[in-house]
Amino acid sequence: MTLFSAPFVLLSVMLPLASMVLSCRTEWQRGYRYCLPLLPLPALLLGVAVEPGWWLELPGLLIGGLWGADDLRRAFLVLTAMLWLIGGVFAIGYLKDHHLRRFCVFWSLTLAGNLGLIISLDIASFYSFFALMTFAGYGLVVHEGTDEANRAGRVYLGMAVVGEMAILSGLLMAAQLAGSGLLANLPAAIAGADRQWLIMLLLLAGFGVKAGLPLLHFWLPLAHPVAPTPASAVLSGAMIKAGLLGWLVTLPFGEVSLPGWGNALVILGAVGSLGGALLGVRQQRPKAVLAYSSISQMGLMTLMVGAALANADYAGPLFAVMALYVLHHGLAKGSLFLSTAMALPTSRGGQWLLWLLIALPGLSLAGLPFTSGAASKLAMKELLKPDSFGFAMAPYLPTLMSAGAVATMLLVWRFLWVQRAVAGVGSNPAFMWLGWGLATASSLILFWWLPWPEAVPEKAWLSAMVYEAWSLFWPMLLATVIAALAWRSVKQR
Amino acid sequence: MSRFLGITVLAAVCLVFAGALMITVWQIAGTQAPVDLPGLLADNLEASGVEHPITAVLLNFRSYDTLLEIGVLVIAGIAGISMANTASLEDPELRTSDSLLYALQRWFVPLMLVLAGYLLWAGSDRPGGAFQAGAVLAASGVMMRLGGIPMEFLRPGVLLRLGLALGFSVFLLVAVVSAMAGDAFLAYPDAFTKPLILIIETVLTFSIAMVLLALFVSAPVNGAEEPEEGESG
Amino acid sequence: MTLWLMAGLLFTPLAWAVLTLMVDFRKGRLVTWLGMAVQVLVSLGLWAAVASDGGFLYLLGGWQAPLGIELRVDGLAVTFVLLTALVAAACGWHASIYLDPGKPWHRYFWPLFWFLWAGLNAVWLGGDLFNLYVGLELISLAAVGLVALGGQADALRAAIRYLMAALLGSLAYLLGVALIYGQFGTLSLAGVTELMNSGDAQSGQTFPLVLMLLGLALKTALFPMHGWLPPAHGIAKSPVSALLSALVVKASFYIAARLWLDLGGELGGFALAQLIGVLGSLAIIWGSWLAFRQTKLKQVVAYSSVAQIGYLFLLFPLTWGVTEAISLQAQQGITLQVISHALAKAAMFLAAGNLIMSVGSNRVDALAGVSRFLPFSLFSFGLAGVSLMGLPPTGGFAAKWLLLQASLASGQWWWLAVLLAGGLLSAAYVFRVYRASFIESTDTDQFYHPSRSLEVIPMILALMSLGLGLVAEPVLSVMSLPFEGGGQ
Amino acid sequence: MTLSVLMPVFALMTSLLASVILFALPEKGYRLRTIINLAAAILKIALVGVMIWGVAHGREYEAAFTMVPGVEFVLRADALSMLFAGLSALLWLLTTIYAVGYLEDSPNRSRFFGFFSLCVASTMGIALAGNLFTFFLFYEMLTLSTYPLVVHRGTTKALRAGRNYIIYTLTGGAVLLFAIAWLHGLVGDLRFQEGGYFSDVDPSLNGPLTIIFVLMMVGLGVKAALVPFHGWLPQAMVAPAPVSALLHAVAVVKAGAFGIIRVVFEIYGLEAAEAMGLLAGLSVVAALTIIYGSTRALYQVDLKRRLAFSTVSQVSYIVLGLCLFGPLGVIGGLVHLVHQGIMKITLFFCAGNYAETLGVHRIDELDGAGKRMPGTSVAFTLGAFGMIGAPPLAGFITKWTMGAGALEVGMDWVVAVLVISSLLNAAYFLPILHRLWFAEQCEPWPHERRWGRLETSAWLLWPPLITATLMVLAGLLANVPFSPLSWAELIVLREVAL
Amino acid sequence: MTPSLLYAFAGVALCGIGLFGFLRLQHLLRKLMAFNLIGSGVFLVMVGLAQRNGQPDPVPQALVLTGIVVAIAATALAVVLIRRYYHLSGQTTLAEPAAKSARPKARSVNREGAPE
Repeated sequence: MTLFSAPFVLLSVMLPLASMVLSCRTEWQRGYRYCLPLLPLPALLLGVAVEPGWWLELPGLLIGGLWGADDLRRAFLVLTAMLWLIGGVFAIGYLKDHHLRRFCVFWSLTLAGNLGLIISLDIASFYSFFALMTFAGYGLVVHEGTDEANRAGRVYLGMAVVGEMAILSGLLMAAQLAGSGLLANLPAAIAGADRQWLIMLLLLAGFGVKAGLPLLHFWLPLAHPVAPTPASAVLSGAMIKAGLLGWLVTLPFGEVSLPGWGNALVILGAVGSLGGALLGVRQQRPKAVLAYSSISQMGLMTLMVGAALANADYAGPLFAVMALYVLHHGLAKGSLFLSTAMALPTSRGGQWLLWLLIALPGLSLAGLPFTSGAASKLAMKELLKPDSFGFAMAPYLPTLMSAGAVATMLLVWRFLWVQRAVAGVGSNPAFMWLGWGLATASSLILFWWLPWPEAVPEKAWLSAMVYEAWSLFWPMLLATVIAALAWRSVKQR
Repeated sequence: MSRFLGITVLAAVCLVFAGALMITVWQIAGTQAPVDLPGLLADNLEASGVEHPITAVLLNFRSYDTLLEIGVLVIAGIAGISMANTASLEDPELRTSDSLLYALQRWFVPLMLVLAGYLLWAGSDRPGGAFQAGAVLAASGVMMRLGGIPMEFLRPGVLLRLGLALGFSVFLLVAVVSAMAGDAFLAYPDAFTKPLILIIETVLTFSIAMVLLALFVSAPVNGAEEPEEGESG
Repeated sequence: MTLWLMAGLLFTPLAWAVLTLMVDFRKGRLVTWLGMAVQVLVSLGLWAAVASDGGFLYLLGGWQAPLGIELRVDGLAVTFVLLTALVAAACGWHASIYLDPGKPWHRYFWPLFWFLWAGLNAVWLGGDLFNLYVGLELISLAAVGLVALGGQADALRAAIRYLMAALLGSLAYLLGVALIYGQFGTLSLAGVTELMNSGDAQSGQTFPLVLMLLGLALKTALFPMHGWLPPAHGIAKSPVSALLSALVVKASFYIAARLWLDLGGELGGFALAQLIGVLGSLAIIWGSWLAFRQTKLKQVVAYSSVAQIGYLFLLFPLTWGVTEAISLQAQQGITLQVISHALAKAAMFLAAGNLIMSVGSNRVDALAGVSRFLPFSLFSFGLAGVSLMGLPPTGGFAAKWLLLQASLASGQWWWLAVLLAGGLLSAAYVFRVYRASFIESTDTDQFYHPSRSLEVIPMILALMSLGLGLVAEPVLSVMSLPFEGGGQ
Repeated sequence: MTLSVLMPVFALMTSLLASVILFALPEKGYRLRTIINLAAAILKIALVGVMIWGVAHGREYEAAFTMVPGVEFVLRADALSMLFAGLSALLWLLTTIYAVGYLEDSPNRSRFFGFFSLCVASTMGIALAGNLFTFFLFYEMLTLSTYPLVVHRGTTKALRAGRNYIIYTLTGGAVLLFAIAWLHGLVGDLRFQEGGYFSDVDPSLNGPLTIIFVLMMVGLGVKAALVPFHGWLPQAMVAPAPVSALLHAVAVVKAGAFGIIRVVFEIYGLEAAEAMGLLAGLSVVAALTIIYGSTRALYQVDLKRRLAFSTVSQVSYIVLGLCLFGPLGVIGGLVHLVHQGIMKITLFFCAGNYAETLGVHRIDELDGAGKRMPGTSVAFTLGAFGMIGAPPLAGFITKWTMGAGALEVGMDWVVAVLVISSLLNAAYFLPILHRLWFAEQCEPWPHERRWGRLETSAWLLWPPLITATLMVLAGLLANVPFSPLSWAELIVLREVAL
Repeated sequence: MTPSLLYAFAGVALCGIGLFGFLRLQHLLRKLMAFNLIGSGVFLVMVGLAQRNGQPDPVPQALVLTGIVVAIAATALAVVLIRRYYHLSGQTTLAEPAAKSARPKARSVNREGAPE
């Protein structure tokens, strides 16, 4: 608790905002880029070092502010802060002088929004930060200023605004029922609402835009590839998770079992997970493939959300698993996105090493044993046993998860394939090496030392992985076979 | 056609007006006036200082009317001379060298002056008075003017203006002096009623004659023009 | 004390008329300033005396009413006397600077001016029907003389037209007086009223009243008998126009209103009252419309007078056959309208004179760009216009408000539409002038700048008109006397 | 006692006297004029501040005298009036600063500032008016004193706009006068009073009262730019930017809205108005206006015109809020009075800056202006987001409170209106922002002026920055005492008597 | 029907005729004569009506005297004005000359803006 104090909490959110002062004067702008990695540092410390359960009251803020973190939020906070930090490091090396100041400002703004929404416990702050992140994110998306970027930005913004409005209406209705401005009171209120379906629909759709829910995902494969690479990384790794967090903190988990909604979400998740992969493998650009991969991964998480919604009893543990999964996916996806910008070293050995390091987070996504992916997948499997859930789609969950793993693996192969086609050979700035290295390292190694959610089932992970290796491995193998066949057929043609 | 119609309508309007007036007069004539003003007048005639009731009304009971009336005359005079040619009275067209007129004038002017004096004097107890006298006086002036007698004093100047204002000023002074004495405006002190009225009558006669004459003489042949506002050159 | 004041009030204008007749314009100006100071002080004193002690009857020559002439010195009369003093003094002051002393005929301005003033006072105070006639003639002739003063053909045409209308009106009035005298045997208005109310006399005739009202309406330029007014007011010198519009037309209306209030209840009728009201309304609409159409600045203001006079005639329907309270309200409204219009219109004409003087043209179009040079006069013009529009907080608004209330309370709601429409229409012509002045034109840099005092005078008047709405209640409390039958 | 009488009078007089002095000043007295302007504005803020403090602590400020028989002139400071008075006093100062910079080197400044102060005096009078009559007095005064400002430029376009403005507003004023007079005739002189007068009115009066209400709404709706009486507002945008900023964004339209608030709350009483079914109609009109204004704004290419239509839409939020017949809705409406003012004035300041510094009037000329004028553009961005209702800016507080209010009373469709309006707002504001920040400048600015190091004159730059900051603070610190929201809550607690 | 009433009726007739003339006639001097005719009618009515008791009533007679003076003053003023008007414009009626409507415009255009 040493680090926890009101100024520090405020600092962790406000530092990015405060940093915008640097944009005021031309002389300071050069230094601004070097500050980027520092901005999420307090938040990272807050996430790592402070035990969850703290809260901070800000009565004057908006309509009464309350900030704090619980187990779930801590995981999100850690992920977000880390990812932005890594992105920041990478950005130092990546950025050209083109509209540098503007990029830094929007970076800071988006970062502030992203961090703030995680530690907000009241509706107004949460929504404020959410909106801040959304709108500022536009600046990152269209940064390059190409026609493609502008088009992507337009779609992004249009859908985001509609989503915001859906969220606003949903929150408004829920808050009205709850008679409170705190997020914590919403689930109960929604659970007992007359027009539960409308509120849920609005919230699901609203956050779904951000989370890339199927049919609401159109902006995602457009926006993620056109953004500068560090921005893509945080977009796909951290910001996309904000939608998920929105669901988790507003929907009536644990209050009431809603099998109907559960079924629907599971189906949606399945569609997302498989459909994303299906579309993803046809992409020509590595970042587009990764974007679809994100959709696919979010589909898996949607699936879990559906399960949690369907059965109130499992909501708690599922949350923890989801948090873990988020952590894992965020780091891995961040690393993958960053690697798209890396130029290959000239030496053959170095190339192989690099390819390996690029591939590893991808394989981790697919659940390679002894990776973060494996840990998350195992935890997930542990919970999603068909017999313990009492809703229609429950029996198909393991199958779907395996299918998801296959799909993921396919996407990873596809990514490597197209990445190989476009990757250039040359030298990278030191900060890019550092950023990418950090990302890969945290995805592969640091993950294990990060504070996991408390409710994740305790396990001897190493032995469990050995034990479960096959079950983790066969989808990957299957996917590899399919990929190889596909490759051959393409080659023959 | 429309002209004829217009006349018809106009005539009809006038007839209606006259008819209505007629009816009203007829109806009023049939009633008895509730206030007996002549009786009241007769009762107060003693105090008025003059014997003739009309003069009493004019110069005592309703002397304010008369004061203002003279004011009206003076205004007319002023307005008249404001249009006069300032340089000269010589207006050749108005001069006649008719010998008959000249002869008449020699006979009549003195006679008329005497008549005027008489009228003025008679005013106190029988029909007559300042206005009548002034009118006769003015008529004699007109005659002299037509006859070509110069009458320099009629040239717009301080003399003419003094003459115009004399009667009015005296009247006004009497009025205000009486007010100064603590009475109402125009209330003559009892002792001086008659002489005061006489004085007023006399100067009024003079002034009335002046005004009428001045109006006759003012020939609108003023060359200088004042342009309308905003259209100046 | 009041006797002295009265004597001073009656004496001063007449005496100064004579005095100024003796001297030329420049000296007359000095003399006049003194006279105006005296007259304003006397009027103020009299007003204060009446305000504190109440009204009284002043017996001229010491003779009582049927025989002699009584002056009715009540709250309303002294208020108007004071108003006259203020407006006339302002106009006189303005004229003393505005008029060109080099023109020989201007020496006659001062006597005529003072006679006009005397005539106005005579009318405000007059309680005798015939005396009022003489007073009216005094005013009319002096006014005609002022219009014609040094004028050329157009001015003379206007003056003659004015004179003819005034004379015909006076005669109609006189005929009515003759008939009244024939019936009642007295000329005192109070006496006639008393006789009529006591019921001793046979019921009176409506025709004399109609005749008198007709004559007075002609002199007041009620629609459709307004034809003489705009040329006369438009062509006269600005201070003269101001006097004519502000005060002269009010004199005949004042008599008409007094007649109506004293005799109208008995002799008038609903139809007559409504007819007059309708004519007044038409005057408002038509006059405003014509004012809007004029191309010359002073014609705009003159036609505006036609319209504003229309408001006054709403007094007739709003006081006939209604309760005391409503009648009082209407009377107060009309009184305020008279006062505020007098102040505003005088301000407007004087300001218009300044504007014309600066741009050297009488046309509205010529005002383009003047707002840069003459904001003061323009502002006065605008303020006066605000009062004419009846917008708060001006006296015009207070008047309109009272009239609105009266028409609502009396159930004659149709006047509401007239009042509101009239306000909008007057806005139309005022803003037309204003608009012209805002046009930025590049080539009009030749402006003659009138002296400061010329600009100050209309401003003072306009501000008074503006402030009247704020102090309407104390003013009305002083002048509410006559209508309650006081004075005896 | 005397102080409590004098305070509202002083508050009114500061700008009135300033206007008189300014008229009298010669055109060349540049420095003196600025000093007088600023001094008066600061003095006014101080006075209003004192009054706000006093009102918060339950003190009464009232000055009254009888004007016309039966009618009083009342100046009174209550919580509601302080809301408006505070807003206008604060914005007067900023706009004066801005105007000093904006009108540098332009002709007729004496006239401009004179009328400008007069306008503010009228606004203050409207805020402090204690009864309908007094309100009307200042309402019309506002109309008149604004006209010279609208036609200030003297161009044909300006004159036409001025004419339309005056036709609209004077006609509205006449209708309002008619209604007020009628009401006065029915029930006498009514002071504004909490809870209104007609909660237990004789049913036979319902008919006239309904008509009067409609008439009043028409009369006030003209200034509040309710559809279909909004026509003057976009045209009036030809006026100089400070005028558009303060008057059309704040004073004039707010005067109408404020009047509606007064009439509904303190003459009719919210409950009575609801019971007579008056609010339902009004809310529909307001909703239509919101949607219509936003839709029209979408199609404007002129920046100020777009902002004007946005104003049309936004002002109706206030009206809509109080139609919601519940504390939250009313709070939302009231707080928007202030919020919209701050936000819109920011936007207009910025539009003025673009016009003055770059000569840019059309939206498609704005490409890349963010780089050239970052400060202004930041302010503009904040203002735009505030308008959209993006949190945590002021506009969000409004929308949130109002939405909650609507749900509270079961008028869910209002939320739909809010959402649609926000979407439309986003649709017409976000493209501008895109142009500002992300589009590359392709052709030179139409008419650029340089001011050394700063992007524009400091007089022009600071006001929008300050208002933008205020707007952020108004949203961010909405729950702090004396924030607009808290004050609106105080008003509802004290005066609306719900 | 007393003889004095006859005067009154004669006055009524004069008023009617005079009014017709006043409204109908264009020539200013004739108009003025018509005015005087009305005036005389009015005076007759005044004197005639009041005399119905048999004995003459001096008050209206005095009034008429005053009235006559006023009428004379007015007439004289009118004549002076009319003469001068004739002198300046050559017209004897109030009708605006036909060319008049076009003239002021042209002239004001010429002289517009010239300082006084």
